[in-house]
Amino acid sequence: MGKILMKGNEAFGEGAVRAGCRFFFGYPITPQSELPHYLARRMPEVGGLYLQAESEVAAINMVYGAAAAGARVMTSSSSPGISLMQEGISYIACAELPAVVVNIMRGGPGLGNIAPSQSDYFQAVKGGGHGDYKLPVLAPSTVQEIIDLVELAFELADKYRNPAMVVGDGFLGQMMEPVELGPVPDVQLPAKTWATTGTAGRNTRNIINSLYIEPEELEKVNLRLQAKYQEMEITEKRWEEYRLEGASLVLVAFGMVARIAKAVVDKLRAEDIPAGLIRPITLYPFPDLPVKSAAETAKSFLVVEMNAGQMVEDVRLAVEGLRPVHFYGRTAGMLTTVAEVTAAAKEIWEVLK
Amino acid sequence: MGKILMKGNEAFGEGAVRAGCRFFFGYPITPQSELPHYLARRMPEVGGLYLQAESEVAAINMVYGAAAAGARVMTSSSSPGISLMQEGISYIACAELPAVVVNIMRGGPGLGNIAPSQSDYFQAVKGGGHGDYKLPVLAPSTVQEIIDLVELAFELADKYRNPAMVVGDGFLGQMMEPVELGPVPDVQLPAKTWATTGTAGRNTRNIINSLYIEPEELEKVNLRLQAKYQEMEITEKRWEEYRLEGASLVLVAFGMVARIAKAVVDKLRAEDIPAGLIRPITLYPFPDLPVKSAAETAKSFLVVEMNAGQMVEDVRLAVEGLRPVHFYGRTAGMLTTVAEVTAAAKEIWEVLK
Amino acid sequence: MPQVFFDKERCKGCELCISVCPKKIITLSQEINSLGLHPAAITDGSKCTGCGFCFFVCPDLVVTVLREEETDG
Amino acid sequence: MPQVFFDKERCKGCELCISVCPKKIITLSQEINSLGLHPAAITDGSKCTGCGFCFFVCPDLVVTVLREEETDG
Amino acid sequence: MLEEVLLAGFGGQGILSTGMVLAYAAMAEGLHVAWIPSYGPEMRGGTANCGVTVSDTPISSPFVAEPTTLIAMNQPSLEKFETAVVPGGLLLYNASLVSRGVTRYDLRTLAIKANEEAEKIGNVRVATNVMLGAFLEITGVVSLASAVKALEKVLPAHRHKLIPANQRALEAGAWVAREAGMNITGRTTV
Amino acid sequence: MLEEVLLAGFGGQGILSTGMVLAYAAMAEGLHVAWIPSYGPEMRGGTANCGVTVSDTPISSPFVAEPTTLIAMNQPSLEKFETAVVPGGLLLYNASLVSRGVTRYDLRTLAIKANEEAEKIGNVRVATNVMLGAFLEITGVVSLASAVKALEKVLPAHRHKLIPANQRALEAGAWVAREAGMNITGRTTV
Amino acid sequence: MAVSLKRTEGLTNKPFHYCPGCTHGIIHRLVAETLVELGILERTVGICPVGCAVFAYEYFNCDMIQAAHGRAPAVATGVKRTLPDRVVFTYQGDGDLAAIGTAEIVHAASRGEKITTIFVNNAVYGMTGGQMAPTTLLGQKTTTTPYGRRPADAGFPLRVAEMLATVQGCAYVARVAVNSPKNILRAKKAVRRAFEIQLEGLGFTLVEVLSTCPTNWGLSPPEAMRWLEKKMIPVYPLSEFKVPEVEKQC
Amino acid sequence: MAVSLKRTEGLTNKPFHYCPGCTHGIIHRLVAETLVELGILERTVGICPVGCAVFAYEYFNCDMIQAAHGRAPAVATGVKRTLPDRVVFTYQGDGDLAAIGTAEIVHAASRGEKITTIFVNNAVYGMTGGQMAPTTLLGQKTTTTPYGRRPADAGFPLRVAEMLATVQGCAYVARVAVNSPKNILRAKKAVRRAFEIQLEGLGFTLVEVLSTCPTNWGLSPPEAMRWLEKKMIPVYPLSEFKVPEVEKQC
Ligand SMILES: Cc1ncc(C[n+]2csc(CCOP(=O)(O)OP(=O)(O)O)c2C)c(N)n1
Ligand SMILES: Cc1ncc(C[n+]2csc(CCOP(=O)(O)OP(=O)(O)O)c2C)c(N)n1
Ligand code: SF4
Ligand code: SF4
Ligand code: SF4
Ligand code: SF4
Ligand code: SF4
Ligand code: SF4
Ligand SMILES: [Mg+2]
Ligand SMILES: [Mg+2]
Repeated sequence: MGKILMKGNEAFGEGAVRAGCRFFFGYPITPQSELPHYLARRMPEVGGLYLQAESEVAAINMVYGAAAAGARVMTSSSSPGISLMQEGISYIACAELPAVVVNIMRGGPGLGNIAPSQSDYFQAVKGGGHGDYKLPVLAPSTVQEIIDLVELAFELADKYRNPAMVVGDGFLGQMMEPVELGPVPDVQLPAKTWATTGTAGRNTRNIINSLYIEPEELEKVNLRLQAKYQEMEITEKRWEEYRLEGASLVLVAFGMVARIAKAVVDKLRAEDIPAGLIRPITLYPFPDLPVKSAAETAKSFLVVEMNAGQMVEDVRLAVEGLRPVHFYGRTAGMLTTVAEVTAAAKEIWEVLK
Repeated sequence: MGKILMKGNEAFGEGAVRAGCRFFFGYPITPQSELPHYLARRMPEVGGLYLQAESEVAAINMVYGAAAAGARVMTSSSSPGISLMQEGISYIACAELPAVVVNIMRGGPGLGNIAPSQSDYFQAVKGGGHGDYKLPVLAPSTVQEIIDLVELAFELADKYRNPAMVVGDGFLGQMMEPVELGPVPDVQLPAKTWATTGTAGRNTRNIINSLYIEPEELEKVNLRLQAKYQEMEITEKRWEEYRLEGASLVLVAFGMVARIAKAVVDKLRAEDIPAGLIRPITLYPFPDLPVKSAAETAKSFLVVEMNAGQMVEDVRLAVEGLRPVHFYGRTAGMLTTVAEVTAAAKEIWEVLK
Repeated sequence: MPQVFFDKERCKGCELCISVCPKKIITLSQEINSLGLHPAAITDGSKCTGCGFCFFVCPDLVVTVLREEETDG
Repeated sequence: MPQVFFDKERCKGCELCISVCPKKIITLSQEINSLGLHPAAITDGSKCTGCGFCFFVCPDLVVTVLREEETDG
Repeated sequence: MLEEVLLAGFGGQGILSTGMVLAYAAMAEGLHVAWIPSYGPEMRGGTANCGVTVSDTPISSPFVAEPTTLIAMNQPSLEKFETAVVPGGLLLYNASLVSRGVTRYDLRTLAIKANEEAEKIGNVRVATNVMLGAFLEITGVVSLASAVKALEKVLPAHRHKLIPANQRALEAGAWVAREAGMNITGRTTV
Repeated sequence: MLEEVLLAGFGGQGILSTGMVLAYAAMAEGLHVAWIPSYGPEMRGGTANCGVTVSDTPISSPFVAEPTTLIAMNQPSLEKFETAVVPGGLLLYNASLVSRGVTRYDLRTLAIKANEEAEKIGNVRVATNVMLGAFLEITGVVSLASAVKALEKVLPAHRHKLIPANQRALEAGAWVAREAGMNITGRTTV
Repeated sequence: MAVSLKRTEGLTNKPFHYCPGCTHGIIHRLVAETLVELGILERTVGICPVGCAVFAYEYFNCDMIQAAHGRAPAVATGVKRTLPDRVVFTYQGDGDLAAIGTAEIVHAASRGEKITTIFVNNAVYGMTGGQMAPTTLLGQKTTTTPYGRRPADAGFPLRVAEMLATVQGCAYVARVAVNSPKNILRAKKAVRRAFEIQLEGLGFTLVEVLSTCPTNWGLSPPEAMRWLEKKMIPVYPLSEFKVPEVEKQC
Repeated sequence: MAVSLKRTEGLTNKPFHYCPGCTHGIIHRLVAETLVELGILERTVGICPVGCAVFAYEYFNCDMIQAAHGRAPAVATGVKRTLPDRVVFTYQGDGDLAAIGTAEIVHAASRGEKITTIFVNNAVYGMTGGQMAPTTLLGQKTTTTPYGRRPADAGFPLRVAEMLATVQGCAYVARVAVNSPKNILRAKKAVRRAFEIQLEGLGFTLVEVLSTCPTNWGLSPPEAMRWLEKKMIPVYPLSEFKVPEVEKQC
């Protein structure tokens, strides 16, 4: 097919189709609407289902049902809608069902606005819902990467029998970039012997459940979940390093902001300031390894986010006081521009050098 | 009235009544049911309203409405129900309304069980809902302290025009202890000139809102919110120190677990192991000061929680790598007993000494 | 002749069967089952009409009734 | 005689008033208002019956109608 | 003084309210006290137990993980908690519903046919108070009179007519303990 | 080569799709490209603008905060974005809807009565493509032919009948730019 | 005597942000005029939804609260219970009320909350770009029913007034339309009746108003009015579905 | 020929955890027998609620899913859309379905989801300790209406069957009771009819079953049966409120 120009939101949809996802349940919300619009048209073309739920609460529980029945299934929303899904996500995590949730974050809190934002980082990685659970959280920064990471999200979800999340911001959803699309692959989904599909042909009943009334039982479940998360922390950390060689000032940024940060690094390097960038691709598990090893040689960190400072805590936890960790952020959809971030970086550099 | 024996859950209710709260909206859930039962009987006695909502989502939005109309208002629930309130809490924070939310945490994730737990720490302090907002989060550890902290929660809510949360676990809710209750005070609520009560007698319209479609506007709101949070971080950190003098091994624990930790400290001290305890009373703002100053003299920290390790991150952020921070926790309602924690502490001590 | 059996270990002694038996031939026995409850029992099986009322109302699957099918069933 | 006024700066040129005027005396003017739209205007005010239809359907509070009350109002 | 009492049995035996009687009585006598139930699944029935801590200094942990006294009202409770009692602690069990008996011989143990005692009084539901009476007689943690007064607080007004029966239960338990001798070190059945 | 073009105007002027025409054409010529709209409030109407980045190396930031070229389709857009253009950058504005003119004299500026040009072609909605034609003529970022081909991609099938009009708009813009001379350094009105 | 039809002081001077010909504006006027005519404007608190009417707090000339999507009836409950002598209304779209807010509206009705709900049914999600609403007609094309609404995938139009009329706490439920001067006058009467019944304390009141969305229907405003009449009214008949018992008897 | 009334293989051997005399057990039996009689047990997926029936996955002898409180119809939708040839049912209490789950049940009905809902109305929240449900009768004392349910605070009983019968996607809605052998037999017929209509693919089906909660009503099981008959049925009349069009005609 060659390259085509695609909107980020549509790429989330096409990525799902290419990952073999044939079931989508969602509820409209800006700035992710092109995603359901795309799938409402696209799913019937591939024999799949687009179903508009009566709410985000219903949508996430439809996802729970479809996942229980063995489907590769996705939902998507934006910040307030994702807040409404927290109980359901916690259930899916405890019942150990694979599913993918997309959050195209917008300005908050409250109704806020529809401008791009990254202010649901904590919600995504620390567990916005109740209980000790974690989701692999992936943060693409280009339209092409959306396609790739949506596919990865489905794989991780199946591998760990755990919901996975892909996050973007309104800009990533709205922008268009070329993507390389081959023919739609014929995805062979892994067999799901645990799915509730009716007992026919089986001599056991399958049960999907998150109730364990005896603490001893529920603790076992929690230990199993924690073991999974530890396994993820060993196996699944992903990040991109950009011009880190000899970097004294290390920027850390994810998603669209990482692209701004790259431009900043280029600008700084052009002025002979040895800057580099670590771009977490998985927000959970957080790639602390490159941060820790950068902390050994770099002099200072600058975390850039479109929020009031969230991932910066994970960076601080990784740096463990070894180096100063600075933060630059704008909230509410105000863009952190190349010029602003460059200025912030230079200020730090002035003190450092 | 002298001392009476009271259930923790009832103390939450009586504390609210004594704080001048006359409006309660809630939805039943174990293990906090005695709270609504108590208020269903008690509110009519003091001319107040107990209203059972159709869901937790409705309850938190009724709270939003009552707070907008100027009421001192409370809701309560337990973990899954609190997850459902996340959108509403984010709205209340953005609209800057005072209200109190009680979470009697139970074993999670999912439906989990009804056993006591502390596994909603992250949700409470990092923001389970979308956007950059914070709640003062108070964690009583005795029934008497419930009464006091519920009152404080209402004061903080009004002072900052911000929702406040009081958290406990199932045991705190179910246990009985003596409380000292004077006559019900005649609370004078602060005037709320911003409340939407009808324009009569005013020449401006009052509007309660969390929509700021222009990023510039919403950023202003966010900056105002962040300034409030900074003010809270300066003014509102509260904690208890127990036998910290000369403590080489510092335990950190909150709520009911802190009582176990106290017994552990006593046991260790009795065996000449210099242990002490920091008990955060405010979980947000987290009392990093005592942790930081303890980090200068203590050799090691042991954080004890009834979860898989949540507050430990805030302790680590405060300790900044200066000392090892250990964690001992049980999940799913499994009690961290005095014996277990003592054993864990001794193991650490063996290495330290 | 119809026959009726009670699985006493499942019985919770709720007395619903007693309240509907048209022949009043069910009582709670003095015995105690493993649930610590007095289970239902038949006093005079020969009076049983096989109407099945006890079966229908029993919430705990205690009762079995064997009977002949009605002629025009 | 009834009088009708259009606040042209509020008019969005939706033509709803035009579609209901029984006298067909409303059109969009050639003029452009500050919204960049052609506002509605009256062609022949003398024909206006003061029926108020234009007022009722206008979603943007553009229209004012002055009229005598009916005798048995 | 620190007494950590675990009362265990099944729902309907009045475990929780007997624990409260102890707690109220101790509070009335100026002691520190905490009462904590193990609350069960979101449904009726099943087991019931509660821990009561009584102390002359403030109570840190209110959890009764290693009781100084276990009052076991039936077989499963005895089996479940017997091993948790501190060495040298006190074990009172309801011999009416315990068939197999105890396995620990380092405890001061008293078996009381509490159901029978209660049925003598005319109400099997006061059995747990029989046990409490014995406990008070043996330990003297609070006076029997305080416990009797506490009944008023624990029983709702419309149940105050049951106070005499409960009082008799307390007294019967105390009598049994007295009869069995105060320094019980082995197994004794009355 | 790095061109960062900001197209700005109001909804209905075809700002977004003209930006897409540029993006598609550049992609077809093998260049790196990113198209990003400023998306407005959750409702109809209002302003519309989009940034198109075209580069021969991978694009890091796709945001056009400091455009190398501004195409301003009305007065408010000109006022809002004029100051953002990089020094020495290119400014094309729609003189049909701009009355006050420009305030920066360090830009290469071309004023085009795009609405009039478009009305000549018979469709005022092609005005923004007039501007694009001029832009392409001046900068040569991509060929006019590529832009014409891109129309097929951007316009939905049922609007392909509008391709000729849009093509004429592109050509008209190019002609205007040619007529105005390629190296425009001051203000020129055609 | 000279009377005039003119802008009501129940509305601020702020021009509506609605699309040209969108009948949200007409409905705003009817509500605002009623508040003024009943002399209750300054003791009214209005709740606006998430939907195209989200900015209604800028238009209604009284105290206003912006509620989370679908939760206006819960917010209104909080207000009315706190201030029982105030007049409280919610203004909600069909996505807001009939989809995400179904539980809240049913239970506000069932509790007999003494509030008035103005329910704007335009058969589509206006604000978010024309997606299917629960009220979308069969066959109707929207951005999420690109092939037309098909019952097999997307179910049937939900008749809210009929449904709520079965709920005991409901004192008044009517469906009106704003597609013609005549219907607009009738709509006004229903709105007024609803507020009067609120003032009488008889229970929950709701007026469902069939409204247009020319933008997302892809029609000119006058065409949209005709579409409403020809397509919507047959599916959503205009009627009073519930009136207080006393009135029924006379 | 000897026939017998005996335990159905539609249920496992696990004894129910329900209180003595709780009619949840009867309703379980009716559903399980129906699944066996229709020969669909091994292609059925059941969804249990949060409520006393939360453990129903231990009893129904088929694949089972435990759903979040109130969300069983959404979960069922996910299952049925994924596996359209399977039989899907939800089993829900009145807190679960008629309070927190109102939106989900209304919209499963409105979409005409081809599932069967068994709605157990016992006028109370059983599991959590006897709080008021939307279906609690006026005057009824519960742990959250200690002075009896008063409409002014707590609203009116919600009649779910009547309400859902107005919803187009609904193919079958009936209310039955399990307070006597006769009513139990009728209830069985309704349950069977509902599953048959699901198999025919005609739309959403729901059977509301009036059930007892002796524990929280504070009555002995036989008293509870009488209370159901005397107090509940007058408020919740037994009837078929909706049957498929075809049947109506003949
Ligand atoms: C929780 C949540 N979900 C979704 C949205 C997005 N959203 C905004 S308005 C709207 C629907 C508007 O439709 P309707 O209620 O019919 O009002 P209209 O615009 O048609 O008047 C939606 C889904 C949101 N803001 N919050
Ligand atoms: C989100 C959430 N809210 C509340 C609860 C607590 N809860 C458990 S069961 C139940 C109600 C049960 O009542 P009903 O549905 O009538 O079932 P019954 O027990 O009467 O059969 C509630 C409120 C919960 N588990 N999850
Ligand atoms: S079958 Fe009928 S007659 Fe026989 S025991 Fe049962 S209820 Fe009585
Ligand atoms: S109805 Fe069943 S459980 Fe109840 S007493 Fe009779 S046999 Fe026992
Ligand atoms: S009042 Fe009637 S006749 Fe006069 S302009 Fe308006 S619609 Fe036409
Ligand atoms: S109805 Fe109003 S807005 Fe529309 S054209 Fe007429 S005057 Fe203008
Ligand atoms: S989108 Fe539709 S409902 Fe919204 S303002 Fe425009 S026409 Fe009205
Ligand atoms: S609490 Fe009520 S509904 Fe629940 S099992 Fe007991 S009797 Fe049945
Ligand atoms: Mg709408
Ligand atoms: Mg119930």
